[in-house]
Amino acid sequence: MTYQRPNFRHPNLPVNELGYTRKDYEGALSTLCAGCGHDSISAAIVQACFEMSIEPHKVAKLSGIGCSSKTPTYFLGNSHGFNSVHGRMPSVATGANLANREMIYVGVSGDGDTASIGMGQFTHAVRRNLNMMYVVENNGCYGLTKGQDSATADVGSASKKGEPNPFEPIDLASVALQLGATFVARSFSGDRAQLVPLIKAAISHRGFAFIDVISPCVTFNNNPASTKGYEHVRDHLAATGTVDFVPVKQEITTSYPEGESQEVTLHDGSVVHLQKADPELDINSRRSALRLIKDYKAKDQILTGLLFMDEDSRDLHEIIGTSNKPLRSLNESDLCPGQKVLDNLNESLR
Amino acid sequence: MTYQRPNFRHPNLPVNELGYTRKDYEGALSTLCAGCGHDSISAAIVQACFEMSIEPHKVAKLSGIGCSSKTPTYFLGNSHGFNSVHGRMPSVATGANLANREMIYVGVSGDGDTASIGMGQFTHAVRRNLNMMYVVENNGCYGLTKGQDSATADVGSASKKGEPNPFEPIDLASVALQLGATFVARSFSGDRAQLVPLIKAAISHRGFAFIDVISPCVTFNNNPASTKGYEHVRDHLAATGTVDFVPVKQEITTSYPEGESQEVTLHDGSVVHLQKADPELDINSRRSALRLIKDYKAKDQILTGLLFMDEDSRDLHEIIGTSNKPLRSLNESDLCPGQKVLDNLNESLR
Amino acid sequence: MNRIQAVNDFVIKFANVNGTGSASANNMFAKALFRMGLPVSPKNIFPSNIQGLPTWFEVRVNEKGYLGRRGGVDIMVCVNPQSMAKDIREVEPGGYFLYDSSKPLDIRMVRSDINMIGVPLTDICTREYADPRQRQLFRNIIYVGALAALLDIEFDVLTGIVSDQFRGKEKLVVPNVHALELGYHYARENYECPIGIRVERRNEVGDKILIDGNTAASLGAIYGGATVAAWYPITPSTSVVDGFDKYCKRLRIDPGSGNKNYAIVQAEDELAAIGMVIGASWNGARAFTATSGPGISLMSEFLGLAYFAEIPTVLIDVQRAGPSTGMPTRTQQSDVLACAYASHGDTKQVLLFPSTPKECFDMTAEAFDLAETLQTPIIMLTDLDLGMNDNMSEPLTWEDGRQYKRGKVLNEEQLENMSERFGRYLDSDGDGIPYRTYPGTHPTKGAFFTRGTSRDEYAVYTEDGAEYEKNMQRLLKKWETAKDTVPAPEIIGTGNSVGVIHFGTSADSTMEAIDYLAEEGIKVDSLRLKAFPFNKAVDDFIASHDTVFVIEQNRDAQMKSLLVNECEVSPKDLISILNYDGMPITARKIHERIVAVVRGDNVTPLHKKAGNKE
Amino acid sequence: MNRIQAVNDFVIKFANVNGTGSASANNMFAKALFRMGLPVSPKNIFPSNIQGLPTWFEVRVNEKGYLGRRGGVDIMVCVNPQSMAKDIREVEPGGYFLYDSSKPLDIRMVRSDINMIGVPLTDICTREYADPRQRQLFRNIIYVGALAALLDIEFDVLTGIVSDQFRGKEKLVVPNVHALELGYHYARENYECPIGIRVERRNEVGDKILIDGNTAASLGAIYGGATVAAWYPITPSTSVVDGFDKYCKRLRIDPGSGNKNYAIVQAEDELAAIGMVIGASWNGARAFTATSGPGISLMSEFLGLAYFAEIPTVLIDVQRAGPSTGMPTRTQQSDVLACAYASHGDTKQVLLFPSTPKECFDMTAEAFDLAETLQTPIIMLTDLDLGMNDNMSEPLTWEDGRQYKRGKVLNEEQLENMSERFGRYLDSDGDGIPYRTYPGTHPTKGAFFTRGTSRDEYAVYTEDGAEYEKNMQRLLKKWETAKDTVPAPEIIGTGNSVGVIHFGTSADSTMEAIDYLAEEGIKVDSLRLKAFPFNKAVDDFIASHDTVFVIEQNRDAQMKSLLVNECEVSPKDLISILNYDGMPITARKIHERIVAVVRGDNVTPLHKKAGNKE
Ligand SMILES: Cc1ncc(C[n+]2csc(CCOP(=O)(O)OP(=O)(O)O)c2C)c(N)n1
Ligand SMILES: Cc1ncc(C[n+]2csc(CCOP(=O)(O)OP(=O)(O)O)c2C)c(N)n1
Ligand code: SF4
Ligand code: SF4
Ligand SMILES: [Mg+2]
Ligand SMILES: [Mg+2]
Repeated sequence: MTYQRPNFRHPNLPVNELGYTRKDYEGALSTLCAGCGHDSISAAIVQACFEMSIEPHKVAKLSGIGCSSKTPTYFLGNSHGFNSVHGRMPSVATGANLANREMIYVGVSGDGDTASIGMGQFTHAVRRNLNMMYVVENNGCYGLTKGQDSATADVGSASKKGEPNPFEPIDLASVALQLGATFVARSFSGDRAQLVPLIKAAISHRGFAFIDVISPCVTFNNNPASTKGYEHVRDHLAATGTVDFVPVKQEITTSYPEGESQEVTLHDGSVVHLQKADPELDINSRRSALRLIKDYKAKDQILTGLLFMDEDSRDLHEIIGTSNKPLRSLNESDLCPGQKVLDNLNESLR
Repeated sequence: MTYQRPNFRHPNLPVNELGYTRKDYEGALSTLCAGCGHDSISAAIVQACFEMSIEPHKVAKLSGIGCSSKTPTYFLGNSHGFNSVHGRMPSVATGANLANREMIYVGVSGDGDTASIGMGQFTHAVRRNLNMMYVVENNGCYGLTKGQDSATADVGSASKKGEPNPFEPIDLASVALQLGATFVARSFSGDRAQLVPLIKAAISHRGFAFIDVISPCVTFNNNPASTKGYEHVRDHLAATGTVDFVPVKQEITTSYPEGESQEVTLHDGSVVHLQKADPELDINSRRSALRLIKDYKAKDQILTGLLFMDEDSRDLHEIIGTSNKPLRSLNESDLCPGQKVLDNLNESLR
Repeated sequence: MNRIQAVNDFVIKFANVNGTGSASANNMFAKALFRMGLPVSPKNIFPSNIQGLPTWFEVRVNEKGYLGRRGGVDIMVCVNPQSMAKDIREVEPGGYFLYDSSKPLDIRMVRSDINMIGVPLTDICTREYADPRQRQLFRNIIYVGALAALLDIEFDVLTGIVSDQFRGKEKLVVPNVHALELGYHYARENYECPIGIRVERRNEVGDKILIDGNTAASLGAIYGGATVAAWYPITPSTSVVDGFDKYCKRLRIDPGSGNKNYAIVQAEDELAAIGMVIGASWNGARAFTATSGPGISLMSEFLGLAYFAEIPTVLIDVQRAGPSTGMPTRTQQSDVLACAYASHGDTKQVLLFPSTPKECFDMTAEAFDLAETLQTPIIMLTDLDLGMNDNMSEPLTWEDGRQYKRGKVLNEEQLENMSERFGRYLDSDGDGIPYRTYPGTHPTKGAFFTRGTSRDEYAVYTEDGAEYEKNMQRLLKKWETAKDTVPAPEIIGTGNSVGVIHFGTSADSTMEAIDYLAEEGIKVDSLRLKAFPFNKAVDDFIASHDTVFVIEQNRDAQMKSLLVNECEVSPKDLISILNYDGMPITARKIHERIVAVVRGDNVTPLHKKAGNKE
Repeated sequence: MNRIQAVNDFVIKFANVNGTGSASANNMFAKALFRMGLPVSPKNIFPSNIQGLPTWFEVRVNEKGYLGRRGGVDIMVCVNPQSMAKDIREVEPGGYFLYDSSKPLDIRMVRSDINMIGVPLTDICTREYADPRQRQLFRNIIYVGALAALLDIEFDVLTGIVSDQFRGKEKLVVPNVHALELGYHYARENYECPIGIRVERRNEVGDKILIDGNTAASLGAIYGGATVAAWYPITPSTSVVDGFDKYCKRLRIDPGSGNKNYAIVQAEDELAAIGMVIGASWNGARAFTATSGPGISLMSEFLGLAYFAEIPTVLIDVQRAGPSTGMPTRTQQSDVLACAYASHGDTKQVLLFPSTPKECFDMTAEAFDLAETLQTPIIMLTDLDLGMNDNMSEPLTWEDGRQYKRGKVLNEEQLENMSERFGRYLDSDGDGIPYRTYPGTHPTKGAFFTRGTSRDEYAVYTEDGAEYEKNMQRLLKKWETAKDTVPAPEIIGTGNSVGVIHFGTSADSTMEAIDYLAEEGIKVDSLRLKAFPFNKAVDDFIASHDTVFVIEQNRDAQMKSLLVNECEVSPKDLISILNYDGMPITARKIHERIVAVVRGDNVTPLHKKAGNKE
């Protein structure tokens, strides 16, 4: 919970090409847990939009339901936002995009929101190559409903309740690649140096740009076996049967050069091995991406960075040949054929 | 429509180990279009069950909605069947299977039923490795609602309305492989020699056994460009604006040896290139299957046969550790802990 | 033997096998009578499969203009051996049975009280055509030719229809006319023509047109300015979007670029379809979807969102017989409750009930105005009978220059000039309808967050019970506003003690029944509901009649429930007339029930009556 | 200054930050009073987030046993600076405000009409504990200790609770007791103890237990023989399946093999969850799911299938404030209509309404009997207030030897001995309930095809309207049978002219209001609905009272709609008392409204009244 954000604003704050400061890209105060990875991603989106000098109101923010899906309230306060229903953001984004092809669509979802209830819609948004950035804030669990395993949770990983997850995870990046996504990337919430440029690239991409961001849930993704210092509190809560204590955590950040790998220790003491890019990767080859993801996974590592991009991507509007003018801007004279046409039609129906 | 089936039964009909004839595995008369690929698949299921000497009543047949989903009525008349709702058969099958792990579960679905409305449930049935055979009768269109493109329709292929489909197809076999399916095969409805053994293997497999069967819709998957002899009728119907004429077709069959490829001409004159197995394929390697599917696709060919199998597959029951006895057979004494336990519980709540 | 004698007043039914091309021939028959100035109401009774099962086509011809289903068959044209036994039984005594006499009729089927007319269709075709597909196709045309002779249909009218239909494919005209002649001549040569039943030219159709409701609705969407259609195929709604597609291709392609001034997306399911509509509407486009019962159930969560977040949403529900998959190719009016109270929590949805294709057109166009005015979903409830059958209808009209009512939307300038803080859910005008803004309108003003969760008047998330309650009350106020915004009911007659309330496709049969009742001295006023919520006229109508019937095509008297609930009428003051076997309701049924009640006959209550104090 | 004086009759509220471990401390407080023989009703008022937002815990203590929400706060324990200003305002004049006095209170917040009690919680913790997490955790225990002194709570009772809670983790007992002592001593040393409000041991709880409704329901599922639970997480229903999981692990593991005599599947969404339940039930297992509003909307298509295909289905709906995502952590009874008529087409669903945890237990177990007896979905409608809060309840009981009622299922032997053809949908017994068979029962007899489409009595697909209608009528007959199969309402009092109908969590406040009314000379009979469809007792109750109130926690008077619809009562004969701000209804509200009506005060109609003839 970061409800106390300093209100101090330096008179010489840096401005971007449009004359906006970074602050103009911020949103309401976050109500997420202190240290939640999702807040770091919001900050990266703010940073990217600021640096790209995007007019904030030209962005539409869409999400489903979940802690992750709450975040659009916490960035780009001058953009319209739509917190829809659980797992169905892709369809709402599709409609919004059809109405006005000229805006930028930023979709934020969670692993529960996308890989479980939203799997069908996600699949088909990919297939239609909807022009949007689709960020999954992937924490392997259902944060908002208190920590159940999600479909991206690693097999054997333990939830707050302490039970190992018995199912194989769905790797959303691989699924997206398999389904023909035209832009696929993976990153880590704490690695702003990597995340910001990826977001910029995703926003610039014409078509469906998918970023799977590993974003630790500081509250529920604790592996009991590894939480040494936390023992007393945990014991206490376990004994009273009331899981209502969330120790305040720091945001986890990391920064390391391309081509190298990095160990990141999460709040619960567990470790993720990240690998930034790989010289072998051909980002124009779907297969190369799919293969390397698997290779790293076999080594218990996670390959991050831009994994695949199709530069010739044609988005849904191009595929179905809609007007270049936003559909919503068409008026009566564009749309309504008038009585004369009806007269002919009536005649043909007699 | 094959409503006139000869009722003649030879006294010396061959019987299987259980003493059943093939006829004992048949179902009600089909109401599908004459020559529909789906009927050939039903026949293959009948054949496989007969040859395997399965007790018909030990099979439960499940489906969604569509021409394909109607077919369980047309085979195994002594089995219970469940024609559920569109796209949601996997969940019904999951529940049925949980209730009684001792039966054989045969799921039949269509490409619309699975790859569109059912994509989410399909994905998760795969992930849970539900012990069932799941057959998609894949015709690239929505037969029952009169021929709309499905999500497996090839890009550029034309539906009855004559418009080319603008979207990339979803390759269900690749998706299943990607998601970790433990048995994946592909075949052609008319190739009974290949299909029957695949069905047998699928039924024998412990876990989710997926067979994607190319099954031409004789009525709606006609490519106008290639229907020479059909011209007059088509013109006629086009002119009257009423698409209600379905010429009676013959079932398409094919038979060719392993390792070879075969051209099959469909009713509309279009051609599918099938390749039966490939010596390079390592059926224990998911990657190998994924790679070869893509390679053949690049050559505009379709690789058929068993594509992947995990022999050590553990099904949902094993994964979650349920009782070996069917859950439905447990009774009061197995299930109900009685008042004494409640007394203790009440005491702990004071 | 009795021979039914009738001029311009009969029911003819065609029994075919589906997939054999009969629909176009049967349509040609109906159209011919229509062009002879005779009111017709063709109804397709088809199976839920594609080929090889029995399918029927029933045409009522009635020069008085009674177009509801009548019941009974005077002439049966049966070319389906599968259903023949059953079809023969359906013919009224003294009626006529036309069949393919190439093979002799099974002796067990012959009925002595009807007139058998054999035409050796197969033989004629085998003789005339080599191609088996042509044989099948022209068989249908041949019996139409025979009917022309038997019923005195003007042959010119038929050839006129052929040349209209095959415009651009003229080479097909001659063979079709030839097939008509084959039948015509065979009948002339072998039977005394016309038979007892025949047609005569009249001038009873005026400038009316023959069109199905779904096509009319699709044109309504085009005229109403819809640019986004998202849908998932389902019988009997599919032809709404098919029609939209077809006419958009003609009317909405930008001539310069060839680009489309519309977008149609076949969604992956109904949840996605309505999600797309909501997204597009939120972003300022006019969008709609069409579905049927199962789709309504699947859309229910999103309908709740649209109600609560106040997003214009246009949904056309072409009803079929439920529950569940039910009878997908049969008609019913049974989604009334599911639509009116769609979704969990306290929700109420605005409904429209068209009765004719013209109303399908008008109401679809109006639905967009209403949705944007009221900022809420508008569900138009039509049904298979209206949607998929050609219905005689007033011609479609559009007042040129008519502006769309886009509702309370603040544009960039208005926002710029606004000094107070923009409040998305503020009831500034006291009608419960707040102001909205489209995304991207203004760089710093008017942006808000849309959500399905509780929020204050400024669209800020809140869990404050008082704010929540205030908002829920405003939504009720909007509901009151809606009562006078939606189309008013159509009331015919006044001052009588018996009133009848009906809606949608019960209209024709109801009006016919009322005529019969009048002939018998029972005067009945009628009110046709056009929308929900009901406005005061409905309350007044109920209050001013001693006996009020509610006619509907479902089992559970769903519209009566709405009336009782929302008008605060006692259920005992409304007598239901229900029909739910999947076929359209008949005037006979309505007539019988009203007579029984009004004449004081024993009224069997629909449900076990509860002990009650009144 | 006035100081509220009260013994065993007050409301205390705790204002905390969520995620700081306050719930366990607050629960300890409530439990201590309970163990002193005092009726308590703790209520958790929490935000829809995980950490850092204001959260409240309200406990009503009332030795007369009034356990509904009272409204107003006598003692506020506020350790949340964020909400402090608002919290202070809520205290009744003369009430008490306990706060962390480590920092001086903002002068603007001080109220002169209430009693401020500062305890330097932070200072004490900083002094006592090094680990910041311990500081936070024990802060809560310390204020409980202080309250012990201020309210005269028996300290032994508190230490008893501590040792019970930390059984097996004894090392934690001492530090917790120490923390209690820190608070206790601080209060003793700095304030005159007890304050005006205090507690005294009584014997008013008998053998009652403190348990939340969801846990009780989960035990009901275990005792009722459920073997399959499929669900998707959603507040406030999650703890039903959590409880099932927890107790199954204790009670349902096969001791020999370690295998589970149950299966729990976290589905991918609610559609899948109910699909799994339907599949499992079809295949002969007892299965259930639990959800809340949005899940009901999503399950609607499947509920229609289960109704029409007649598949036993048990669904627990723990209601929260709708529509849409609404207020997910607030209570309401607003899914009544959505559940009763779930799905398109003519559908009606059987509902159960528990009022206490004991009833959650009993009705969940009974739901399986009912579902299998009636072969239809049974939806138990509870709510957040009952489901997630500890409620005082009769102890849970189970008659050993009780057999499950598995309904009409033919086994292998019965099939073997059957000479006639098995007809899945034959109404052999005249009660509308047909016989079913489990898959795999018999090699050649009893197999049938289950479908959501129309079929004849032998489960063979048909599009025959008469067959369809017959089946729909049989379903209505089954509905009549259900009326006398489901639990009868509970009626208290008779012969008075005023009656009150209520259900679920309105019970406590209703009974309390009735007591107050009685004191004022207004005698009221009450009827508590336990199930839908209603049986004759409900009709009779309405008929035998001049004025009937219907109390419910939603905006649209949904239960009244059901009563009006199904009992054929006039809506004007039922007066609604509604509460829908997300907080449980209070006795005050009910009392006020009844007094107003009965005393003839101006009754403001809920909705704009329609002109009407009565
Ligand atoms: C239809 C529906 N079902 C269930 C829920 C409850 N729910 C809210 S958020 C959530 C899961 C969120 O998980 P995820 O998308 O991973 O987001 P996170 O909180 O982990 O960021 C669920 C199940 C809901 N709001 N709507
Ligand atoms: C919820 C719902 N939506 C739509 C339909 C209409 N519908 C019936 S079958 C079908 C598509 C069938 O396509 P597929 O699964 O490929 O089967 P096929 O007929 O091609 O074998 C559709 C959309 C339905 N029955 N239910
Ligand atoms: S519960 Fe987890 S995902 Fe949700 S806000 Fe807290 S840390 Fe983030
Ligand atoms: S429409 Fe196509 S899929 Fe359906 S039965 Fe006919 S041929 Fe088969
Ligand atoms: Mg998550
Ligand atoms: Mg298909």
